[in-house]
Amino acid sequence: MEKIVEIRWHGRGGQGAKTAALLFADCAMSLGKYIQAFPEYGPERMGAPVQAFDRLSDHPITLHCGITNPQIVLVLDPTLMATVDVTQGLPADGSLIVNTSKSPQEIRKELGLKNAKIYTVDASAISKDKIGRDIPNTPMLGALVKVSGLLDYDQMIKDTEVKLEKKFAHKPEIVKGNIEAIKTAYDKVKGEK
Amino acid sequence: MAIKKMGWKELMPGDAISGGTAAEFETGDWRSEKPIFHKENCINCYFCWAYCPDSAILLDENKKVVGIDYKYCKGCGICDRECPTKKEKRAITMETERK
Amino acid sequence: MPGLRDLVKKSDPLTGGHRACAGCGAPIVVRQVLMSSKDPVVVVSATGCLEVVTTIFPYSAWTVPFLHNAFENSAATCSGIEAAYQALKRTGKIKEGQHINFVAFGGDGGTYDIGFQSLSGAVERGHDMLYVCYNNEAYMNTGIQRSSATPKGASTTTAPAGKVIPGKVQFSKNLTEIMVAHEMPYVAQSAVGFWRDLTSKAEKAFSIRGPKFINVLQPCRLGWGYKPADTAAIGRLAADTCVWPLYEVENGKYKLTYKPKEKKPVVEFLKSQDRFRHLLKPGNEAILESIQKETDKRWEALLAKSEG
Amino acid sequence: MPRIARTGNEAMAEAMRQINPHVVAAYPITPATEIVMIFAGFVANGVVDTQFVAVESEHSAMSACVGAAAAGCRVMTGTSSQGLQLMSEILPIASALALPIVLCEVNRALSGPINIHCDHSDTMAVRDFGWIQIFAENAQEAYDSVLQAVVIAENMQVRLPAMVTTDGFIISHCMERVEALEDAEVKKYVGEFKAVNSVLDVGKPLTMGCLDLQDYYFEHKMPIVESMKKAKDVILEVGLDFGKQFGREYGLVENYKMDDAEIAMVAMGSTCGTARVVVDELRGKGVKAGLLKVRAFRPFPAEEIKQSLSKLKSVAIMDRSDMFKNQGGQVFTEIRSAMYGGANSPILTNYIYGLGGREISLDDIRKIFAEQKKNAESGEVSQLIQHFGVRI
Repeated sequence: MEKIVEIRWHGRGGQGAKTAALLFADCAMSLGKYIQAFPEYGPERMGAPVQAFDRLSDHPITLHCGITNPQIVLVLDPTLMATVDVTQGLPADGSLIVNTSKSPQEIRKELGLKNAKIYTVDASAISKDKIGRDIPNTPMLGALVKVSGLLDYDQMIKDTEVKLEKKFAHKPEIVKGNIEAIKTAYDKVKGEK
Repeated sequence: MAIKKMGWKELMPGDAISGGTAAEFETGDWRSEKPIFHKENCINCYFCWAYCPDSAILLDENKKVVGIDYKYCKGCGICDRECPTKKEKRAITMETERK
Repeated sequence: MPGLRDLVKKSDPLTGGHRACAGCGAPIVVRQVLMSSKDPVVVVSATGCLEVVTTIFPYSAWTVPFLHNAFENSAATCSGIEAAYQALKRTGKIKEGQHINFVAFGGDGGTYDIGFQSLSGAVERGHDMLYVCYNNEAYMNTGIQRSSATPKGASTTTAPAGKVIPGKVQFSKNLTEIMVAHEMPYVAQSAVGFWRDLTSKAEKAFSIRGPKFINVLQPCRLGWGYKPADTAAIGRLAADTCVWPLYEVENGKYKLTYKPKEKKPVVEFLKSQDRFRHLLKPGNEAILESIQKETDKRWEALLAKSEG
Repeated sequence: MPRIARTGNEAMAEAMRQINPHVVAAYPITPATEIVMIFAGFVANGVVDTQFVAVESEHSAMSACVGAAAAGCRVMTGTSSQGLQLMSEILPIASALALPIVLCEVNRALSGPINIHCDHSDTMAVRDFGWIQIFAENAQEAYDSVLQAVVIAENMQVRLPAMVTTDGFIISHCMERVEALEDAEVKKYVGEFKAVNSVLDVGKPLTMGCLDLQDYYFEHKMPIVESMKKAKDVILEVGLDFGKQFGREYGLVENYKMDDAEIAMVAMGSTCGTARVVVDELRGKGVKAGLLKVRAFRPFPAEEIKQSLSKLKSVAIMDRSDMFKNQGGQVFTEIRSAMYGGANSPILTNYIYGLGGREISLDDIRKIFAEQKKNAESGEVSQLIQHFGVRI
């Protein structure tokens, strides 16, 4: 990885876009990357559209300006796409990953998007199935690792497991559910043929 | 009192000073009225001592009232006012300060 | 209960040589309160008369550790010292059992008004400290401006008795009751002129852990306008007319600590001081009546609580 | 050394945990709230010995800090913006009492209008109160500088309070890679607190905070003057020593590609990181560009700055706050004053930028450098002071 990879997460306040951005960066750092993760801050409360960002690089990152042209955009809540231009600043060779049961082709049609790569994964369904609740941000991490190829999958799983075990020491079922959700999303995320 | 003013290098660090240095400062010249202590009439009730704002009631080593500390006494007259002794046998009386 | 025979054996927390007015009540309050402590004391004072007259560099009248920070923060500053004491005790720098009493002084300006938030906060946090308000019912340090402790009708430089407005229009804020509402372990009111009352209350306060508050009426010969010799006597008159009842509230239980043999009319108190002189002129009967009425109301309410 | 992912706030709180101060008195305020929150968690979980005083205002926070520090304790707090202003009455009292309180400050715009985002107006407003001020560029520097601030402030030659600042949200809420020290290393590095005066010393009663009349106030201000002079050397020594011990060296300023530079930018805080990228770009194109980062704003490193800038042709001085005096911002004013009387002075221009968190992008910085290049070539000042990026 020569340069800096920039990522943008779209979600609604309370959905965990910030947490996902932090989790991903934390994991990337454990795997040797230089990272930045930061949310967009405003007076918004639960439910409002929010964004969070990641920067990853093999070299120290010094710049501290905002991210306007992310290579990867993740959408935690597909209903956002009706009101928020999630593709803003997305370059022609960028990637869009959407949490939805729909196919990438359907999303492309909905967005009227000419270029960029589109991927979909039903992270909410996976989350409900594996974790028991609709918290799509963890499975989306699996999809992101698959699509971006930025991190080594096995190492990423191992690292996340260690971190979750630390956080949920007395709730092993949560750790297991989350890891399975990440793995499932990794396997199931699909792009256009 | 002509005390030499300290230079800044002579000051204690941090705007601090040892406690109790005001004892060196005399406020006796504030008086226009002067309390006179009459030991023979004193019943050692300590009311004068309790109400003196200027810690100017002198006690001996046996903690008996022995007089007024004119170095500090500002002549407010509280000691006289609070002294419970009878009119004809006052332990403290006030008179005009003679300069 | 300490008698004066015991207190005279103690070392004096204040030396002479301070620059308070002749007949000032504040040093009387300080000496009586601090000498009631069995343990060492550390003192904080708000900016105000007391601090100004006792610490004119390089002359400090304090023979106990003393810190002045600013006007409105003596309670917060004292809570910082108390926190430091707890921290040093925890880390073994101060030995267990080496008790220190922390005392914050503030005038009515530094307590009722600008320092009220700091006081309320420190009390709510439960610091082990005694806060003593030496209440002379106006901002005396800056030249007798009204405070929320100033009684109705009193003439001050920011609520002067004029042709249209006869001095302060409002009754004083009942801070003691506000402190009671903090549900703190000990709240009391005392006055200069009652040495036994004040020293007993201070001694009791020092025996209790947690926040304590004593509101001491401190006649000010300059701001109130009377002969300096009368400082203690005027404090007693305030209690005898019930404009300033002496009582304590221990864990919510009210106790009257002084009941005048004969409740004197308020006008006796008012006519003893220049600040009320204008009220005694014809035409101000209604104000006098309203002051008497309010005094009676507060007194009756206090009696009811004390008996109940 | 543990490598951790931390936001600026988390990094500061982590440093505070490892320092394990005797007393922390603090009040929450965006964007510094997390520092207080995280630290309260350390207290609740018993991982620090600190007596935590959750006061009812910043005014009381600094008041309690002064009380605790006067009682001979190592004391810390954190705040931002309005909170720092509410403390401001007590800040010069802390320095006059020579209390080495360390404050974690998150730079945020001052009201009004109310705004929670970054600029330097809050920290600048309290610049003349006898506090050491260190601006951190990122989370790593925030962490390292908080540790160093304790050592600098408590140095017997200095004995002044110190604040370490990060840029609100940009650093305070940005998670980055931080190389932390081991707890034991920090404990050893900051050492035992040595009190000079203590109001808890009942055997040696001191009076602190006296009233000074015309005959002593001036004398009581001189120790601050002297301490600030010494603080310059101490900040340097501590920064060098930190580098020797832990591999990351710090100074009063940082010269980035300044040796042969012809044009440069002077900035503080997070903007420096963004400017580095542009300097690298320009260097790649053969433009002799550099960056001078001012790390310590108080004491002000006038000599060091003069030395760095005197050979240049044109310099952009970045101010993330305005003084509203029609003569530029604080950094500009200081540097212009520092350059006065020098044989060679470059063209100095002032950019007041980024107020209320207004973004400063790579393109913005490219544009500013382009203007410097033009100034350098023409030898003329295009615009002395500009409010950069503001809409008309």
